[in-house]
Amino acid sequence: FVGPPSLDAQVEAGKLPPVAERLPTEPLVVDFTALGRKIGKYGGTLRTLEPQVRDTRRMVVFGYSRLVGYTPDGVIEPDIARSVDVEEGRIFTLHLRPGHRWSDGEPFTSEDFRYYWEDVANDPDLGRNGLPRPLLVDGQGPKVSFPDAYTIRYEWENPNPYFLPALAGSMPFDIFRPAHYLRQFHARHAEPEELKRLVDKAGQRNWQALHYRLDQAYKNANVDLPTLEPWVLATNPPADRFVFKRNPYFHRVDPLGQQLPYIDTVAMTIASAGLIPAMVGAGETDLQSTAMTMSNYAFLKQAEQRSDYDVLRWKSGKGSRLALFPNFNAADPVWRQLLSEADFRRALSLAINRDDIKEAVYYGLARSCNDTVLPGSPLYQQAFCDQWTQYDPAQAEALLDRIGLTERDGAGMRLLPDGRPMNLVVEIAGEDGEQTDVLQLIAEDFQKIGIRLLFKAVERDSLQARLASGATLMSVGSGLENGRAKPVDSPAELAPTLSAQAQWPAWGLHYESAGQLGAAPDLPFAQRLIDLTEEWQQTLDEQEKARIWQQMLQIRADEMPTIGIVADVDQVIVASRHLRNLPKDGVYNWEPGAFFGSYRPETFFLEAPEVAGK
Amino acid sequence: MLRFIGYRTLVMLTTLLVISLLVFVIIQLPPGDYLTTYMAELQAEGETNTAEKIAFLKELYGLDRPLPVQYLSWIAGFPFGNFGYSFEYGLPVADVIGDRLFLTLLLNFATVLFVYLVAFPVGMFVAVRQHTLWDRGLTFAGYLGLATPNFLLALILLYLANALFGVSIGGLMDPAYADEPWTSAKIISVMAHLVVPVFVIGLSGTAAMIQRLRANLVDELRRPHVVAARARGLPERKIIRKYALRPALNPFISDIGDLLPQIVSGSVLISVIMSLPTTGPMLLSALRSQDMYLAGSFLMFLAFLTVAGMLVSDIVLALVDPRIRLTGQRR
Amino acid sequence: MLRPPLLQVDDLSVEFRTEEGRLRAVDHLSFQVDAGKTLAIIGESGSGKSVTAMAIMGLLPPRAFLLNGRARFQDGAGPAVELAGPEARESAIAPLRGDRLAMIFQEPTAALSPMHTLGDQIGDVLRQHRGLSGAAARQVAIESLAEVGFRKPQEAVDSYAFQLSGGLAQRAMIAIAMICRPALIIADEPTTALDVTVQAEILNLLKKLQSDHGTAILLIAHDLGVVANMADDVVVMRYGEALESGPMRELFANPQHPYLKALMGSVPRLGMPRDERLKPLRDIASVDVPAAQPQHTDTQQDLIRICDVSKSFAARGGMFSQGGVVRALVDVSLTVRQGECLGLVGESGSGKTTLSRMIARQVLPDSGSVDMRGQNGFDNIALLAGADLKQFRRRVQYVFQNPYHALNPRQSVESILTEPLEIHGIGDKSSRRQRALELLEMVGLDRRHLNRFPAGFSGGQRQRIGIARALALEPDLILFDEPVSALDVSVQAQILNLLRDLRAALGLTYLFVSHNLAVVDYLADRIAVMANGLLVELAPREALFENAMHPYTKRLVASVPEPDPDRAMDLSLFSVMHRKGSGDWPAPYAPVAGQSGTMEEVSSGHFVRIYPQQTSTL
Amino acid sequence: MSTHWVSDKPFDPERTTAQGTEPFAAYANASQRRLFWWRFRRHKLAVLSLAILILAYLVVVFAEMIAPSSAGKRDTQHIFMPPQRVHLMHEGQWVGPFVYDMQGRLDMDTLQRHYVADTTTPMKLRFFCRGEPYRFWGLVPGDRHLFCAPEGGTAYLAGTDRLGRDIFSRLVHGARISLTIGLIGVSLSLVLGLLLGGMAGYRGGAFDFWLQRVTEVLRSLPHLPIWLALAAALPVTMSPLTVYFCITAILALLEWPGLARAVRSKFLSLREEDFCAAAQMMGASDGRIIFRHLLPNFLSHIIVSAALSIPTMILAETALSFLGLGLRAPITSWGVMLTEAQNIEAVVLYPWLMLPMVPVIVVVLAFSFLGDGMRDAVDPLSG
Ligand SMILES: Nc1ncnc2c1ncn2[C@@H]1O[C@H](COP(=O)(O)OP(=O)(O)OP(=O)(O)O)[C@@H](O)[C@H]1O
Ligand SMILES: Nc1ncnc2c1ncn2[C@@H]1O[C@H](COP(=O)(O)OP(=O)(O)OP(=O)(O)O)[C@@H](O)[C@H]1O
Ligand SMILES: [Mg+2]
Ligand SMILES: [Mg+2]
Repeated sequence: FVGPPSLDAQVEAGKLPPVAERLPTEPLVVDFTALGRKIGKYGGTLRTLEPQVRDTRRMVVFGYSRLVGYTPDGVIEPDIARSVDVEEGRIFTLHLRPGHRWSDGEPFTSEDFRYYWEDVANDPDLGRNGLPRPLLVDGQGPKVSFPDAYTIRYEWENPNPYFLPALAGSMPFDIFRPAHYLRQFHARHAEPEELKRLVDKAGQRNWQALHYRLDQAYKNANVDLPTLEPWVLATNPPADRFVFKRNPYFHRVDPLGQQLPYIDTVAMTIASAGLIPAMVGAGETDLQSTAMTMSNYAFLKQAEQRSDYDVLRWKSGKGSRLALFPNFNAADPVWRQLLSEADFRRALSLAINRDDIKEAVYYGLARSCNDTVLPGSPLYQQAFCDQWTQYDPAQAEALLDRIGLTERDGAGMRLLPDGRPMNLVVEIAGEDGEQTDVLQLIAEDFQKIGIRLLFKAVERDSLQARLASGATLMSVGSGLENGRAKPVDSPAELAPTLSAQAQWPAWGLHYESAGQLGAAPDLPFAQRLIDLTEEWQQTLDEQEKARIWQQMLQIRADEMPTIGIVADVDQVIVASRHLRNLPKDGVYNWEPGAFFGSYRPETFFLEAPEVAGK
Repeated sequence: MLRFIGYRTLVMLTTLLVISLLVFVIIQLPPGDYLTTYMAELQAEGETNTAEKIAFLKELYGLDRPLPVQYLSWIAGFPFGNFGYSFEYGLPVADVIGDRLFLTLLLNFATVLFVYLVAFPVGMFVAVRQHTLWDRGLTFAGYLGLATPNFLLALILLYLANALFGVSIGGLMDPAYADEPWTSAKIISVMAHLVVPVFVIGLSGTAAMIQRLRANLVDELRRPHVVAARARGLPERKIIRKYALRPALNPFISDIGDLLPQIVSGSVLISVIMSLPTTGPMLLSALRSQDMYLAGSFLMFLAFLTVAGMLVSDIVLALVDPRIRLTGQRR
Repeated sequence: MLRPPLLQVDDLSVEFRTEEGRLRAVDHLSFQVDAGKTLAIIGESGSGKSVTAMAIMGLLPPRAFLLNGRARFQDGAGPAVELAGPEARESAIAPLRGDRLAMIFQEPTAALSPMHTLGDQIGDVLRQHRGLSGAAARQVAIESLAEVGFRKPQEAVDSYAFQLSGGLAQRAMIAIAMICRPALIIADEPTTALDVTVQAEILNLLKKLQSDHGTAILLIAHDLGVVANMADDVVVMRYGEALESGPMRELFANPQHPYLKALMGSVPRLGMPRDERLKPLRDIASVDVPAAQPQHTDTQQDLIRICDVSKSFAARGGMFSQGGVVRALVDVSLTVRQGECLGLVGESGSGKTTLSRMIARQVLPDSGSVDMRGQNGFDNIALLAGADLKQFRRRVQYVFQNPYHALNPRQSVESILTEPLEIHGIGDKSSRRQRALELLEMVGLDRRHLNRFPAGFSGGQRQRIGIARALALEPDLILFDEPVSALDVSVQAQILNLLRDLRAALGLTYLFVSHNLAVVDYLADRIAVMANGLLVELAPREALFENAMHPYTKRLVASVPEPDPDRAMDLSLFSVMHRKGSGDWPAPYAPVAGQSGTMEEVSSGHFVRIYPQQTSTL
Repeated sequence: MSTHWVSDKPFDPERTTAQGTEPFAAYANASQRRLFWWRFRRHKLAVLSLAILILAYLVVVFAEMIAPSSAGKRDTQHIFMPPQRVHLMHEGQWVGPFVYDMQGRLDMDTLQRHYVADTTTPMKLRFFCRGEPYRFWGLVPGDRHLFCAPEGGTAYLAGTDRLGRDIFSRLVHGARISLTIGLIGVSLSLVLGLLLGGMAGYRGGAFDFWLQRVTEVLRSLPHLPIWLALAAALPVTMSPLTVYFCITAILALLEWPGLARAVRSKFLSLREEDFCAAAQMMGASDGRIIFRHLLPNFLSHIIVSAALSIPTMILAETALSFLGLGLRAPITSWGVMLTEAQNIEAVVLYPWLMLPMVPVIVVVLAFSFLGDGMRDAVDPLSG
């Protein structure tokens, strides 16, 4: 095996063991031919820009080291785990890589899983909220055993189709913890006085708080927290520029046995979202995907030569670029009634001139479609796209009249059944020019059928809260997460299963909390979607799964719980011309895909690391 | 002297106390608290928010205590340099603000310096050359400064600075220097990056100050004691400098109190827009996420600057102007 | 004469070019000043005196232009320098200013920088002209301050202008002007802002310096008394033109031009016969009243009784210190009788304004009371409220010293005159307007002036508007707080005559405050003298002037400059060395600590404050 | 000098002034209003500013007629079109105001739109023509416009924006908001500042003490959190215009302390003036003294601070929209347009989007100079 030259000095100084000792006995050899990669060069700094300090978490997505992970084609493969044995879809045996080490050099073993299972998840103090959802099947947790230092076994009564996808999730679902590090903050393991000192020093109230704080791998805000990611945070937040240094113990190698990643350092500069396109245009980044939209394309393209980068367009993996989400749990009873009316939703959808929006906002580079799977998915049907989405204001008006919205005010606007003016307020998370533009066009369209649409930007987080409380009537956002879903992928997001879903937060919460919180769906189609999800969960037959998917998509196309507007709007990506191994075409998606994660950024390299980035 | 300062300090402390209460209340005004924000974030990450979890987090953040207790324990820490705890960063506020404060102060002092360095000579120049083309031109330019929308100007200047001089866009230094030790190259980079923000933030203040200095000086030049000084055969430069400018300075000194806080709060939004590593962006995000102690402490810092500025300007005014020092009268 | 004159002014004309048009402020003026002599330029306000002075100094304001003429300055020390005219060069004049050629201004406190100590300002001149600085300059400054009569020059050198009284500030100005022993001092109304005793002191000082250093003085004044005491030669100006000039004594003895004659006739003199009227330049055709008949009203009842009133003010301290207490009135008891004119005199700061404002209920006494006769006996005015107070406001009116400040510049004359009626709900709009017209006529103003604003009037006209306003409510008592001291003699005469006529016609009661004894003499029946907040003497006017008892009164009487060269004052009485404070008063007048003394009646109606215990010890 | 010399000029006792030229007499007899106008007229820039502002407010009044189209009218065929020039001469021939037709093409590689003028045929602008129907001030229907695009062509004199909306029309419509709402805010803060500052300055005592404390607190209280709190607190269903109206009102509530402070200190000195004492001695009430005697003497300061706060109000909008508090579409104002132009694309590719800066600057300058001129005219001393 070969290690990066940048670490040679430390190895020589004896601060680091030689590369062979740093790698697991059986490292993950990345399949360069399958991915179409070239052998790269070591070194250099990759610069990127992010709008918020909390975006350090993106490096955890970017690094995408999971027990198992998706390939760009959406197939789950082992990664940190050497292999995973699945029996009956309910017994999972994870095999670790012997010799695998945390970024601080400590061994990574089943003890780390045990620590999580016993000292965190099931600890009376730390685990008060109960087990995370993917570990629950019908409300039951697994039986966990640790046969040896490199083997862990999870066993459920019934199949758990969510377990592996969760482990492969873009957001890390860590069922292990760096036990050696966290132990010092755990009352059961630590010296009480020493622990008290640490708690006081951090200004925390008690040790649970301290442990909770320091144990947030996804937040990626604790420089001391050991990790298995390719790059390790080296800058203490808060800062405006975060440096991530290569993990000397990273477990992947290229076909030549060179330890990955190629790139030594990732430097993430925090800049305001409004300024990022300008900075990108000025060549202040090597790989950029955030805070850029199609509207920046022309400008970015224009500066391509000067700033020595390429502007790429990756396909989007989302079911819909923008969709309207009526809130079925709106607090206002009249509005709730109205929004529950399928014809009302259909009327709204028919009233939208999608082609106009496509031309006016997206340069025609989009597809008018409802929120459903994309043509790239085996489940795609044109009808899912087209049903109720043809521009037909006359029919929309007819539908509205039919459900009794015939009263109008002086200006010709329709009134609510109780006589109030019908002001449909759509809330936007954060200021977003694209969304406001689209809404403005929709407002014009709605005007024509006698509905006044108003929109207002609210903070993303408070929108979430407003949705949950039913204060929001309608929100706007992007559509299905996994637009390229295959039958084996979970269809749960089609049904009210998550409290984070904007159209039915209370129903989602009800499902999430197994009926404890929230409210049961009162619309039959929603309940039907839940039932179908559960059927999908039970079956191991792929044909059956596909059938269930189709059925659910059909229900959504007909009932319009979300009103999709346009789909297939490409993601603009700017990449330095020195950056190699980044595919020209790709799918830019959060789940599955982890944005660049499944494309293995550790294989990216800088052609001339010394000159690049200067 | 001491009595006066003592009295004023007392008044200042009371004012600050009132402001702290108001700030605390205002931060609480938007519905929800940091927990709402945080829960939403957790929810987005796929966690279920059970009642136990909410209770756990509430306890974690000390949000289970009644508001008055939260308030009192917050301000009780101030005399000891303990400004509470930032939820967002999981650190004591003092640690979070840390070196940002330095750059904030650097930016703001540079702006104040800019304002004074430009406003003074220009103001004097146009006052002496009243009603000339120079006067008209510079006055016009000053008004132009007042009328230009800051944000757009910032963007244009940033772009031009980059396109023409290769100054990297945004920030207060080239990103490469961010965590380097201070070297001359880094200092130069900081200077180059200061130009645009200082100009944008200071522009309207400068314009206003030129106008005022001009008006004051013109007034002062007409006063009998200036005529009398001429009759004594003193050279014109000395008359302007010693006999006219000095009394005309009063408004400037009383401005210190207003200028600094104005610039500081004016720089918040500009800082956000221009991505300056100052306290501005942090303040805004803290306010938005209701990270209340962090936001509150920032705001108290701003308020302190204002109040202290007013105190300092009063004292300086008295030190500089014997009329105030000796009779308590301003004119 | 072999020696050329020190200053020769030939055919000087100065014009102001303003947006409102051109104004010839000085029109073909010629005169000369001889070394060591005093030339006085006299004339009413606006006649161009100051502009002339500034033209000579080469410091004309920006909008003034020298049309023609020239001024040549030649002292023995150097070649002749053109100060004004085509050959004048700033580079040649500048070194002279402050050195050979100095100037003293009318408002001494305004002409000193408020931000710099006296020593600093004197030092600047020394550095500029003598190359002195530091300790040496300071020493010279201290000496010069001592020379002009500062008692503690060491301290004075570090004080600021605003800490000085008007008289001291003027001394400091003189010290700065004299520091380089100039050949010529231009003194632009150096004493107009000062009260009579201080005026006498300053005049004395100027005289003394002139004789010590042989300095020539170009004195600008409108007070003929001052001129009679100071000048060798006189130029009489009016609206830019010289109308008469010549040696002072000759001019005073034998005025030729009708203007000068008129001017002289308009000056009140001490001891004028009761029935002699002043002859203003333009008399006001005011209310047709029977020729002024002296109304002796001693027998009449009291209108106001002032009983033992005292008033202290907290002197304003600085930011860093607390001020002490100023006792503005100390146990003053006085009555004002129905129908009389009571004169109130005293130096600046003696409490006259405070007392008159107290009667107007603008200032409330700390102790004691002011009572006014009402329908049923006397009421303490401090306790009045509601309708009674309003009634009181109607009965007592006030006329201010400064006509420029007493009228709201943004109110038209009509509004000014009808406002009191409006406030008291008298009449309707048209009747009020009618009344305003009557009032205007009464004070001799044109009816057409009703819509004008105060800015459109001269000082004398404004004062008349102020008087008309005071008359609007047909009051019983009018309080005049130095109504004429801001006016030049010709206007003063108009006003004095007017007041006399009105009183006779309307049977008013006056309280007349002034520090000019001649003015008080012209109007008052009785005169009260105040010093340091104390009433020191009270007498019928003849008694007071013929037989002043109190040393303070005597000094006041002696300090009035008479416009008669033959009755020149003994200025040396007013030298610094002879300056008299209350401590220098002889017994039994000298105040005794812890005592307030008593007002003793020396003859019928003539009271004087003495300290009896002291008498007994003597 | 030793001779007694007497001028032969006569003594005219009625003469009251030195020799002067004619205008003097006119000035002496002119009414205050006339003097005001004369003095104002001298300030050339102020007169020009007045003219500009009158024009601007004419635009405000007749926005619908002056703008060739409504603010929201989109032309998807002409997105991001640069301003069209108005020509007068075609191939050396006088044609009258006309434009050339512009044809757009979207470069699918760069996603940039290129427009080329077809200079073969001049297309004459139409004046006082029938065009897009509107409701004048939302009431009276009409369809007459000052000018319209030529038949079958376009007339985007200031270009179009990303949705193909005519920037010129938007500017015209935006003026209506930008030039009115700020005014309301300014008046509100003026009234508050005058009232409270006046009371404090005139009355003094406890009221003054507490008012000073309140102003001190208000001045030191950072405004940012207040805006954010507001942004969250204002109900979403409120129409954007009402929201903005509330905002200006609150802006005014925060602005008044500055004026109040000035008013207070001025009143403190004014109340010592003799004419104020005179009014008191006449028995005038406090209200009368404040409104009849003190305020008019403070006019120049009021004018200037009003003139200076109007631009602040116009510009405040850009900052407020940043906080999510500005006006929102479909309302159009200059602030909204500037906010929309606040991106690098506008700066580099579509600079005409920044055109709203021009009216903002012009109006701000006009108000400033007008204020200057009025101050000089009101206060003869300061001139
Ligand atoms: N700066 C100026 N601008 C315009 N006119 C002026 C100016 N200064 C003086 N004048 C005018 O010039 C004339 C002469 O003024 P000047 O000050 O010389 O009078 P004066 O004799 O000194 O009067 P006073 O006794 O009131 O001081 C007056 O009519 C006055 O209005
Ligand atoms: N409002 C006040 N505050 C403080 N001190 C005052 C006030 N009014 C008067 N004084 C002081 O009281 C004393 C008497 O003042 P007053 O004005 O009555 O004198 P005056 O005889 O009218 O003097 P002048 O001739 O200068 O007008 C002075 O020392 C003055 O400084
Ligand atoms: Mg004069
Ligand atoms: Mg007085």
